[in-house]
Formats: sequence, structure tokens, C-alpha cells
Amino acid sequence: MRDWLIYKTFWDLTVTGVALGSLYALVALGYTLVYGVLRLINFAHSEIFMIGTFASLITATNVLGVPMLEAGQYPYRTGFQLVLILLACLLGSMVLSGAGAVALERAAYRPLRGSGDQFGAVVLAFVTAFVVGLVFFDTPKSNLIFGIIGTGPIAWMYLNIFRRGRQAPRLAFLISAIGASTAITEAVAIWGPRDREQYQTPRVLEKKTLFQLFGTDIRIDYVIVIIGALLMTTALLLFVNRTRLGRGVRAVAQDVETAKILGVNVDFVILITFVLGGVMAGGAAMMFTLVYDQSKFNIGFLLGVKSFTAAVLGGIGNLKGALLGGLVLGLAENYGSALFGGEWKDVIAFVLLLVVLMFRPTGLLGESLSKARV
Amino acid sequence: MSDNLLELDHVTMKFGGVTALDDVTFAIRRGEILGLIGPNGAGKTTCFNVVTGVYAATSGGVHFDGTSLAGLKRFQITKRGIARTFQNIRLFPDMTAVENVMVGADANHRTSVGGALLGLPRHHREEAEGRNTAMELLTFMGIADRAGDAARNLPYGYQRRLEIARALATKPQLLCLDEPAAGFTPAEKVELMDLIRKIRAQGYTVLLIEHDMSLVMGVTDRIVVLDFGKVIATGTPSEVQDNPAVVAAYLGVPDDDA
Amino acid sequence: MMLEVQDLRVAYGKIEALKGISFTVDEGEIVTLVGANGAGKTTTMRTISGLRNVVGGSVTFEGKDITQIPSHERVKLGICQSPEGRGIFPGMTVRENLDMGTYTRKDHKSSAKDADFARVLELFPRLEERITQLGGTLSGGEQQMLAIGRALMSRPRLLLLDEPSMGLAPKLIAQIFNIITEINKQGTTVLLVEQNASQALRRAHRGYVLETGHVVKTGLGNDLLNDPAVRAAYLGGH
Amino acid sequence: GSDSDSDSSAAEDTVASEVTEDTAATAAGVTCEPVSIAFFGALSGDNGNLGKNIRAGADLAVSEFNTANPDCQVGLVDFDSQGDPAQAPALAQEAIDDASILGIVGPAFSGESKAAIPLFDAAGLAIITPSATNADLNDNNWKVFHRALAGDDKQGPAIATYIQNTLAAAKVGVIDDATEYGKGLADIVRDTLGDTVVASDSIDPNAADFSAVVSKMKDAAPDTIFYGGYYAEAGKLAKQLRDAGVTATLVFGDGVKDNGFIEAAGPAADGSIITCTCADGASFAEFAAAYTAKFPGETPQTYGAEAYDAASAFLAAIAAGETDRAGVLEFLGTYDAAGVTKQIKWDETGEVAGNAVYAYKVEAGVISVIGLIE
Amino acid sequence: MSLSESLRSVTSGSYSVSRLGEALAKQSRSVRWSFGAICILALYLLPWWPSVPVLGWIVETPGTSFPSVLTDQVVIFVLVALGLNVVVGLAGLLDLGYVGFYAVGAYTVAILSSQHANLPWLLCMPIAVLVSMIAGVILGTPTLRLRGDYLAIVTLGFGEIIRITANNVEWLGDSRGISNIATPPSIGPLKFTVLDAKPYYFLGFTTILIVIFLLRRLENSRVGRSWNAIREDEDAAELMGVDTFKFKLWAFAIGAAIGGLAGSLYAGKVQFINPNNFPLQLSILFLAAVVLGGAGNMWGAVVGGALVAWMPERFRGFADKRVFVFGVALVLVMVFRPQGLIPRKIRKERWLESWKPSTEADLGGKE
Ligand SMILES: Nc1ncnc2c1ncn2[C@@H]1O[C@H](COP(=O)(O)OP(=O)(O)OP(=O)(O)O)[C@@H](O)[C@H]1O
Ligand SMILES: Nc1ncnc2c1ncn2[C@@H]1O[C@H](COP(=O)(O)OP(=O)(O)OP(=O)(O)O)[C@@H](O)[C@H]1O
Ligand SMILES: [Mg+2]
Ligand SMILES: [Mg+2]
Repeated sequence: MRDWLIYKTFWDLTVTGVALGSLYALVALGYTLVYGVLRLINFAHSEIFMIGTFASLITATNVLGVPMLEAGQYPYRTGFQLVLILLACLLGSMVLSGAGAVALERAAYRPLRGSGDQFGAVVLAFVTAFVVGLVFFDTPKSNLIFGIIGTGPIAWMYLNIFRRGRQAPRLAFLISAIGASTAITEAVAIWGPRDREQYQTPRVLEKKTLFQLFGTDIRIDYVIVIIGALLMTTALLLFVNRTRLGRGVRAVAQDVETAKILGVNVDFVILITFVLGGVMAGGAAMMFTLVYDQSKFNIGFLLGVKSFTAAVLGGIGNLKGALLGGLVLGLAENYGSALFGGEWKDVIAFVLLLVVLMFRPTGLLGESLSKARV
Repeated sequence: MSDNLLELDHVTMKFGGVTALDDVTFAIRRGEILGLIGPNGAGKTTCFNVVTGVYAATSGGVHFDGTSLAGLKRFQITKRGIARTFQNIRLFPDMTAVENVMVGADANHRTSVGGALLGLPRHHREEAEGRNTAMELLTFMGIADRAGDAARNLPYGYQRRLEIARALATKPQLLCLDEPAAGFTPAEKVELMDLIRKIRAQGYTVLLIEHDMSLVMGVTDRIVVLDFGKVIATGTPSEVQDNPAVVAAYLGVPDDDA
Repeated sequence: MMLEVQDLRVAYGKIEALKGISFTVDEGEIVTLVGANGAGKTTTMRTISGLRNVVGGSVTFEGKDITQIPSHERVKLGICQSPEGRGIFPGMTVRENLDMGTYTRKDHKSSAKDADFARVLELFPRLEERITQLGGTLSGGEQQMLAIGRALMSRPRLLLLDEPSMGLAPKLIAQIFNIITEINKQGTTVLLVEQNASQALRRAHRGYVLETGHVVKTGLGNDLLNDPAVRAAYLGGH
Repeated sequence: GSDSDSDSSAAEDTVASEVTEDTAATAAGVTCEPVSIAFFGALSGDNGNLGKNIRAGADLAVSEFNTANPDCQVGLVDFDSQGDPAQAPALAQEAIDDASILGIVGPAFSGESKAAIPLFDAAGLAIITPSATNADLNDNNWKVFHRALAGDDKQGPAIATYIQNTLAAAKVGVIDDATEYGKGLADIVRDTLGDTVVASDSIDPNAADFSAVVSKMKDAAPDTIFYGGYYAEAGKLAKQLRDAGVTATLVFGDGVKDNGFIEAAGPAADGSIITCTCADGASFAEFAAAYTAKFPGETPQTYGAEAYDAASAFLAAIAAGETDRAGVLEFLGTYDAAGVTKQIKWDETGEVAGNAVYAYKVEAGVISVIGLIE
Repeated sequence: MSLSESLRSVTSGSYSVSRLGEALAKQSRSVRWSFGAICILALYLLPWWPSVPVLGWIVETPGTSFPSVLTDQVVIFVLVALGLNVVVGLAGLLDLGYVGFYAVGAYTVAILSSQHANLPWLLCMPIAVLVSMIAGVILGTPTLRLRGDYLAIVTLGFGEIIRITANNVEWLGDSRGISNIATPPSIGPLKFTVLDAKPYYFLGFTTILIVIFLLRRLENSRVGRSWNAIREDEDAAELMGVDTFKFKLWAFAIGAAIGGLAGSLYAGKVQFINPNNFPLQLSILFLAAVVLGGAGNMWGAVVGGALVAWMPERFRGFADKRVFVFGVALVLVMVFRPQGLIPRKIRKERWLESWKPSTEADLGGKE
């Protein structure tokens, strides 16, 4: 009976799998970029994505004033207005996610590279003061004020302690990433207006069927997601392979010191990497809200784990690999859950990963950086 | 048992389009110091890599002490009695010098988890033996004064010597040195020459890659010259030095600084 | 004066590797630093390039204090290094590695770059044979050629060479020193660190002898070459 | 419908009379040692909101009691387990060590219940859980165990009956969230309905995308779909089913009876059936009013009323002069009073007597009762 | 010393601790032993600390029972951190699915003592350790060929697979979990009852001592050296005769065994487990504990494990905000002490100081 189901629903599963996979791919790009440059599993990337979904929500509701429901129905928009809203949301997500990624890099990673600067010191100092304030104050507002007052002296102190030129071990980056991820998620959960509850984003795009393929409806939101993933991957590939800064990114990925003595501004390149990763995550976030119209403080976690899996599946550090890995994972999950039941979805994903790595230890397309020989 | 400790038998090593070793055949006799020289990219390091199991030869075989090394894992080859140093130093940077050497000495030890957990006499015996070997080797190499320092903090020259000590600690029959004098001052090279002779005197067979002619000419018994992966000459130092093909491919104008 | 290093002190943790060294390099000169293992030569080079922070002292380039500016700014000023250990990008091809040498070059007309490219390949024909091979799979000597070639590609005003002859075959070593003299004649100032001190001093205008973080002797290249103490210590002279 | 009406009006009478009794008692001067009852459940963490709703219900009962009895001030102590069974034993131990605590409102979830109740049982400290519905909680021979609502073994068959008889479904799809609650309920429905279940699957509640399950349902084209799980996922699922063009009637258990479902599903919620062992009778309105008075701007949420009933039972014991745990436990055995949700009387296994299950329907964004399931 | 310098020095060395260590190292063997003995005794009395008049508030866990926190959280985390430290800190293998082994240990005890049999805990425990160890070997054999972060993500997957399987397989109790797990048998006056956590603490703490004792032996042996060498440079290690695969597998197996041991202790204490006890986040928390304390340093792992387990309970007052604070703290610690609170030291061998070079350097070469 199950085989029969697979047969009849095969194309359905394929289409939704590709759409889901495209989302994975978009998020995976950010992981892969950062991993490629810093060899860091940027655990907080999922939170950058989460910030993007909220940016989309805020842009649509608070900035553009789209209501959640109009007379009990979705606030569908059409034509020019629709395009405008979508673009505004995309922009909002990309900007906020990009900015989030920058702040993250400067505060949580850069000091670990031994080149901590004022910006990072200020962010860290503010957070520290804010946390200290939690001991004394109850309301977010007084806490905030205390945090701001405390920032100055603490930042000065931090700047003095930042170790110049000392590179921390890789594990330290990983834990810092985990810490940042935890702090961001929790901050949204604690101080967000709906706490830990799910948020809805207004649905402006009616999920119309554009056409049919093999008897399956091809919905407009899926088409947008798939095209978006392709476009973004291509743009990123062009950037990394064709531009000077792209060369810098690759150089930093392989040998930081040599990159420096050849004139690469390493901190800037890393920053750009984070910005790009953030912008991709922002794009993914906006498209995510387009398909699922929802968000939550921890929405990034599982998606992040899956996307990182996708990046590894494709060959981490390899941009095309991220795309391929995302698609393969999305499809495998869909086919797999139809075959074995949805509760086994993640098991299927991880077993697939294991099997692929067994035969191709550096992923489907391999790492783009090969190891030096003995 | 034949007189040859190591035999390379028509070894070819290809990397995609690059043929790094092309039908290489030569042998090392027991107790000799054999020099392996040749222009950059001639295939010398690749030769080491094939012998020590880093690469599996595309074709041909390597025989050590009369048996083939084909299919052996790297560590098994080391345990058979081949130890090496690296052209780009590969120490364990966060371990002390003496620990680095003890890792080498452990190649001869058998204590594993069980023995260590139970504190078997063999464990204690081997530990003590490892320490003694390590310290003696460090003393021998002249770097015992920094035995307790992390390898990463040692000066370059010490690191090179430490690599040799670590390789010796595995009690090899064949010691393969890949450019051990790179980065040494002439005075240090002279010291190193003495060291290599002393090592041989202890009964080791040495395979030496080196670009410094005074050193190579000074210590080796025989020399094999590679060019573009092929053996272009074999012979005593003086024979090789006068071989026109070697001069053309490798030596160039004779060094006027002798 | 092009480069002036004054009372430079650099430490690794608690260990001071440079205990206050001073020297100068004039425009158009070849200056060499010689010294035993661990004397601090590499540390000096790395500090000039901005890879190490100083504990004290200063580095001045063409009258500008560059002690605190980041590495990449120094490259823009015209300082480029071929580092000890070669620093090849393992995952880039030989061509891409060479291209990285032009990273900061402003002349966007590619003809000048192409000319330099051709020149480097001419100097090291071996690299041309290996042009599409990944840097990480090159042999030691090939990597050394690549590192030098890459530094040349950046057309530096001050070229820092840290043991350029290390790992090169004898034939090439002679060639390398000829190249150094030649590019110097073409106007590039060179600061050279070499174990092959006799060759280096012969080519250099001036030299400094380093010992455990101090400058212990300085003089014209030939004078040092003939100094018996220097000969004994660094040239293996008998 | 008429049956339920008479039921709830009867309930109203009893509550009213009980309250007046209480007041009368105060006038006579109910005095007591400083005693307290405790709330045990998640107040923070991912399940924090559910716990806060429950705690609020208990809090309301306690403060009403305290205002009515100035000479007998009862404290409410919080034990925030984050819904995590790993933390439960240490908290339970602390509650046990605090001699002033005479009863526990909680634990909120089945998992933490199983971890904590053995300790309470050993200490003879009575518990009334307002929310843990797992069917086999009652067969552990725990003397202290009580719950203020019916277990899933009562709700499940009723749901099946409703689907079979009232909805007259020929083809049913059943989905669960692979949690103890959701799967437990869904399994009962599956077992009861037998062959009419044409499609069955699980989802991962943390995932955003349910397309594999949706495809399956779309393909099997059932006329009714039952989902066992909580409201947030129910909302997402409803939406995705409708987006894919599935028109089957959606049926849910009591975990979905929350406004969060309406918010998450939007127009997709319309027409859904929700079952619950609770009835919002006329006295419920009174309770709701009191609730809003105490917590301005809020209305009682899931299990708030059950918690109120649970706390009221303990308060009644205190008012009856019980001063130790054994006394309170004994008192609960004989307790029989009308609560906000139902008549509260426990059998020897700690289950509330009576097993009325009510059906609710979502219409135009409002959940309203349609009657008792026969 | 300027202010900034002093600030730097405070953050760059756990000042007094390392001073104490140095001072102790100079003392004679007997002084060191008695100091150790006093410390151990004091730690056995830990459950009573909160009732010490003035100093009690330092450790007390408001709102939750301190002895229970010690047994359910601190002991478990310390054990787990010790085990994970072998894998991550010593052998340098990044394992993000360590919770899987912990779960295997707990489930083995649960299944054998409640779900499908009624074996006593004392028998189940060693079986659980063995089963976890086997799980480690089964996971390790195919995956240890992978390098670096590929291993990390595969192990992460393993942890999830274990949890999801437990959640969905009826035989394993599915999402309902398994209750009525057997407790350890009473030993003389030590009665393992539900309401007294202290005996469990004594048991757990003793276990920790034994594990530390055994791990120290391993660390100071050929095995520990091989692990270090593998972490530092795997290729070079193999070429120096280290059977890298074997030792990596041992690291995995030993780590898994300790994880399983922790799981079996946990199951025996709480008597109820379900899949929610073993979320992915717990693996991450374990890793954070190890790195926070100082990866590669056993004492670091102990401190890290204890802190990560105890801190949230100590600061229960922050309720909702403690996880946030924890996240911020992780970042701050990593920024200012990237090597962890007690960094790994380059081991200075004690014997080195007293080592006298033998008169004639002999290489022991082959003739
Ligand atoms: N993994 C590889 N992939 C591709 N080419 C390789 C690889 N390893 C070595 N080669 C090529 O094989 C040739 C021989 O390299 P090898 O390192 O053996 O040279 P060598 O004789 O040691 O030179 P040097 O004296 O410069 O160290 C080189 O041209 C090198 O580029
Ligand atoms: N990363 C490091 N950490 C600690 N100490 C270091 C480090 N690098 C170098 N040193 C120390 O600094 C001193 C100077 O080293 P440097 O590398 O500058 O010497 P060098 O003159 O270049 O020697 P060589 O000829 O061996 O290259 C040495 O004593 C060395 O041990
Ligand atoms: Mg070589
Ligand atoms: Mg140097």
C-alpha cells in the first residue's frame, strides 16, 4: 500500500521536496560560506535566519500596516502592491539579518581572533551590563537603561583585555557561537511581545496554482522559493569566483597569514562573508514566511541543523554543494517520510548523510578546499 | 636474506596527469647512507611517501627486508622499521619535546588501554624505557636542554632535530630524512653531518634527501639522482658529481663557495 | 631611508624573541639579516609585515610610522613578503596563487599584470608546467618558487624574502640570487634573510648579524663576509 | 445540547453554594497555621506559557481564598520544572522538604509526572494534575495521584464515536505529533475506527514543513482528518492542508482548544471540530470574569479552569481544618463538589468521576460548544 | 602594574588556583596526598554544605533540593564531561551526539530492569556500560575515517537517531518512556530510597573518583600520548607508528562507556526516563561544559561539568532568564578565556626535573 502511495504522490512529494530543499539550500549557503572561511560551524546562523523572519513580519505589519486578517480572510494583495510588499519584506529581512550577522561577527567571533575592536567591545559590554542589571531590576526598561549606562566603562575595560593577535582554538569559536545562538533565541523568547508563542505573518500572496506538472499543482510560492534559491546561489558563486573580494574570501579560507601579507584585509573579508551569509539567510527567511507564514523564537534551530546537514551532504565549503545538498535532503526527507512515516523524517536525513559520507567522505561534491599533502 | 634493506621495484606514481615517479628502481643496502637528490619536483618526497605508505604506488612494488610492503597501513610500515622526517616539519606542536619523542618510542610498545588501566608491570617498564630512550635521543641530538618545552616554541633548528629524534625513537632499521638541513647555517650543517654519521655508526641505514651538496657529498656512500621521476644516475658521490647529466639537470654551475 | 626599525621588541608570551633591534634599509639597497637558528630573523620579518604585535619600538616606512597599522595596509604601501614556510594557498591553482600576488595592485589594465605573469613563468618554467595544479600538491621547491613568484607579482617597493633558497636545488639557488640582484637593479629594495649567508652577503649592500634577539654586528656585505668572527659563526668557514 | 445545559446549570448552583459556604466559614473565622500549596510545572522554557496559564488558575483560587479568609493565608509556591523530567525529581524533593506544603497542583505534563510522582507518593504529598491526561498515569498504584480532568482513555473513544456517528465519515485520516499526548490519543482513535482509517502518519512538531503528510492526505482524500497534538502545530497543519486543497473536516483533541489555534490557522481553522472533557458551563463565565479581573486583559487559557478546580479542592481541605498531608490526602478521597469545569469527585485511582466529552466547533474564528458526545 | 595589565593577568590565568597548584607541586608527596584526601572528604560532605551557617548561600540552590541537584545534575554532568573530554579534548574528535551514549546507558538499564526484565541495577549497570561501549564502536567504525566537522555532524545525527528511535519504537517504551527502573541495592547503612538523594551522591561521587583515577592512568600512558598525537597531527601520528584508527576507536568507546555509565546512574536515580530526557540540546550543553572548563584538561572538564549543571539551579531566581544569561556567559568566557576556565597545560613531566643523563648516549640502535 505504501508503494502505491509513493507512486501516486511521487510528483507531489518531488515538488514540495524541491521547495523545502531550496530553503535548506539558502540557509546552507550561509553555513558553508562561514565554514569555508573560518572553519566554524556558525551555530548562530539559524538565529540570523530567525531574525530575518521577524524582520519580514515587522516590515509587513508594523511598517506597511498589513493586517493579519481582513474580515476573517487573508489580506491578499495583487499586482504592483503585492510586488512592493514582497520586495519590502525581502529588503527588510536581508538588511536586518545582514546587520545581525555583522553584530554577531564583531561581538562573538572577532575578539576570539585576537582583533577585537570597539564595536565588539561595546556590544559585549552592553550585554554584560544588561545581564548584571537583571540582578537588580525587574522591568526591561530600567534594565535597558542600566545596560546603556554600564556600557561605557565595561567597554573600556573589555577593550583593554581583548587579546591582541591571539587566535583562540576552534572549539572556542564553536562554543561562542552556541552561546550567541542561545542568547539571541532566549532574548526573543523573553522580551518578544508573544514570548515563546508562535507568531503569524500576514499572508499577502495567494497560494495560487500556476500550472500543473505530471498532475501536480505547482504553486506560486514554491516557484518563487525555487527560483530565489537558484538566483542567490548563482549570484554568490559569481561573487566568490569572479570578484577580487571573492578571491580574498577564498584566500582567507585557506591561509589567513599569507592572505594578510598579500594585502587582504582579513577582518573585512570575514565581515563581508558574514554579511553575505546574513543576507542569504534573510532572503531565505522572507521566503520561508511566504510559504509558511509563521515565525517563532526557535524556528531556526531545527532548520539550521538540517541546513547544516545539507551543507555537509553537498560538501561543506562548497557553494554548489550547498544547493545540491539542500535539494537532495529536501527530496529525501519527503520521499522518506512517505515511505516510512513522518516520525522518521530526521532519521532518514541523517542516515542518508551517513551513507553518503561513507562513500564520499567529503560530501557529494567534495570540499572546495583540498588539504595540503604530507 | 639479501644485502638490500629496501628495494624499489619499477615504482610508478601518477597523480592525474602528473607522473611523479616513473619506473623507479633502486635499492638501499644495509648500513649505508644513500643520498636521493634531484631537481625540485623530481619526485624525491614522493618516493618517501610511497615507501612509508602515504601513497599507494600506481604500479610497481616496494620490498623491505625481503617482504613486500604492499597493502600495509602507514603505522604498520613504521613498525616494520621505516621511520621518516618531513620536509615541512610535522611535530605535535602542543606536546613537549620529550613527549614527541616518546610517541615515536611507543611504536615499539604494546601497552594499550587494558595494560594502562590495570597498571601492569609491562606498562611501567615501557614507560620507563620510553623516557630513557627519549631523553637519550634528545641528548644525542643536542636538544635535551629544552626537553620540557612545547615543540611549537622551539626554534626551527631544534624542531628539525626533534623530528630526527622522534623518528629514531621508533628504532627503525631505515631512517628516511627529508631535507634535514633546510634552514641550517653552514656550521649547523657540519654538526648535522656528524650526527648522521654517528647515527649510521649505531647501525642504522639512512636514506637522505638533501639539496645541500656539501652535506650530501660529505656523508653519503652512494647517491641516486632523480629527474622528472626517473632515475638518471646512480653511483658514488664523486661519480655522480661528475656525471654531465646530473650537472645539467641539477647542479648547474658548480658552487663556488666551497 | 626607506625602512627604519628602531629598538624593536617582540615577545611570544613571556619569551622575548627580539630584545630591541634597530636597523635601516635605504631605497635601492639589498640588506641582509644573518644569524643562527632562533636568532629572531623570521620574527623581524613578520613584525615588519604586521603579523606580530610589538612590545616596544617602532617600524617606519618612508617616513611613516607603520608600527600599528594592519598588514594589508602595509602591502598597499608597497611591502610584500615571501614568508618562511612559503604560505601557499593549498586549494588554489598555481595561477590563482600567482594572481593573489596582484591583490592590492591598482593598475587594472591587465597588460601590466600579464607581463609580470609572463616574467615569473619565465623565471620559473617549472611553474608553467604546473600552472593548473593545486598549490597544496606542489613539491617543496616548487612551492618556494611559487612563493617568490607571487611576491614578485605584487611589484613591491620593499621585498621581504625569508630564506628564499630553502628547499631549492643548487642550480636554482644560484638563479634565485641572480634574480634578487636583478630585480634590485630594476628598483626594488630587498630585505633578505638567508642561511646561505655567504651568498647573501655577497649580493647584499649591507648586512646585520642577529644573535638571540640583538643586532651584534653590522657592516657592508663584503666586510661582513670577510669578518673572521662572522665566517666562523655563520659561514662554516674553516 | 439540552443535557449539557442542565448539567452546567447544576454545576453553577453548587459552585455558588460552595462559595457562600466559604464566606460563611470565614465569618466564623477560618484560621490556620501558615500553610501553602504548590504549583509544579513549566513556568519557563519552551512550555512555559502552558504552565503560566495553569498557575494563573491556581493563583486565582488561592487569592480568592485569601481575601475571603484573612486569618488563613495560604501561600502558593512555584516549582518551575520547565516541563523537563530531568529537573523534576530535585524540585519534587524540595517541595517535599518544605513541610508547609500540603498539596501540589501539577505536575503539568505526563513525563515530569512520571518522574516526580514517585517521590510525592513516598512522601504522601497529594497531587492534583490539571493537565496530564496520559491514560496510564493512573495504573502506578500511586495513592497521592489525582487529576482534575479525564484521561485520554475517555476522550479517545468519544472522538472516534463522533467521527463515526455524527460526522458519518467513511474515510478517515489520522495524524499525530509523536508525543506521548498526541500519539496516545491518536492511537486510541486509530484502534477504535479500525478500517475506516485510510491514511495515517506522524509529524515532527518542531518542523515547519508537513508537506509529506499533506501529500499523503491529499492523495488518500479522507473526508475527516483527526490530528492528535497541541494547538500550535494543529494550526500550521490545518493551514498547510487547506493550502494544498484538502477539504476534509478537521478534528482535534483538547490540546487544540486554545485561541492559539485560531491565530495560527486563521481562516483554515473554520469548521474544525475540537473535543474536550471540559465544559464551559455558566459558572465558567463567572470564573472567566474573575480571571480577567485579576489578570487584566487576559482570558483563561487551556487548563486554567482545571487548575482553579484543583487548587479549590486543596483549599477546601485547608478550610476543613486539615493541617497535615495525610489529612489532606484523606480529605480528597471524600471530596465531592462542583468545580468550574465539572463535578469534582475522585475514584480510587484518582480519576474524576464522570466522563462527559464535549464537542466544540470553530466558526468565524470562535470556538463554541456544540454539545456532549454521546 | 597598570590597571589594564592587571585586568589582563586576572583573565589570563586562574590566578590563585594555578598558584595553589604550583605551591602544592613543590610539596612532598605526603603533603600532597593528605591535601587530596582532605579535599575528597570535604567533597563527600558536599550535600550538607547549604546548611553551613555563613557560607551555605554560596552553593545553595533556592527552590530545588540541593542534594538532588547534586545527584541528578552535577554528578551526571561531571561524569559526562569527563567522558566527552576523552573524545573531544584528548583525541580531538568533535562529537555533537554524545547524548546518544548517555541515552543508550540509561535505556539499557531501563529495559533490563523494568521494561522487559527485572534484573537488579547492579547487574544492569555493567551491561549498560558495555552496551554503550559497543554503540561507540558501532558508530565509530564507519565514521572515524571522517575528518573534523564531518564527524561532528554525523555524531549529531547519531544522537538524534537514538532519541527518535526511542520515541517511536514501542519496544523501547516510545514517547511514554519507561518508569519503575530499579535502584541500586542498599549497601549497609546506605539505603537507596526515593526520598533520600545523598546515598546516590556518595555512589556517584565515588564513581567519579574511580573514573578520574582510571582516566589519569590512561592519560599518562601510551594511550593518552597517542590521543594527544592524533589530536595534534593525525597524519604525522600514524607515520610515527600510532595505530590512529584503533586509538580513535578506543577514545570513542571509552567516552561512550563513561557516557553510558552516567546514563545508568541517572536511570537508577530517577527511575523514569523518556526520550525528552535526551534532546540534541543536551549534547551541545555537554560540549559547552567541556570547553568551558577547558578541553583536554580533566580538571577543567570536572569544573565545567559541575558549573554547567549547578549554575542554572543556583540562579533559579532568574527563572526565565537564566538560559539567556547562560548564553551570554558562554560568549564572554570564550572571548576572555578561549582555552576554558582551566586551560590544558603543556604537560611538564615531573620526572624530567630529576632526570640525569646517562653517561654514554646510546641510541639502542639495531645491529
Ligand atoms: N598529490 C599530488 N598531486 C599532484 N601532483 C603531485 C602530488 N604530489 C606530488 N605531485 C607532483 O609530483 C612531483 C614530485 O613531487 P615531490 O614532492 O616528490 O618532489 P621533490 O623531489 O620532493 O621536490 P623538492 O625537492 O622540491 O621537494 C611534483 O612536480 C609535484 O607537483
Ligand atoms: N610561535 C612561537 N611561539 C613561541 N616562541 C617562538 C615562536 N616562534 C618563534 N619563537 C621563538 O622566537 C625566537 C626567534 O625565532 P625566529 O623564528 O624569529 O628565529 P629565526 O632567526 O628566524 O630562526 P630560523 O633560522 O630557525 O628560522 C626563537 O627562540 C623561537 O624559539
Ligand atoms: Mg621534497
Ligand atoms: Mg626563520
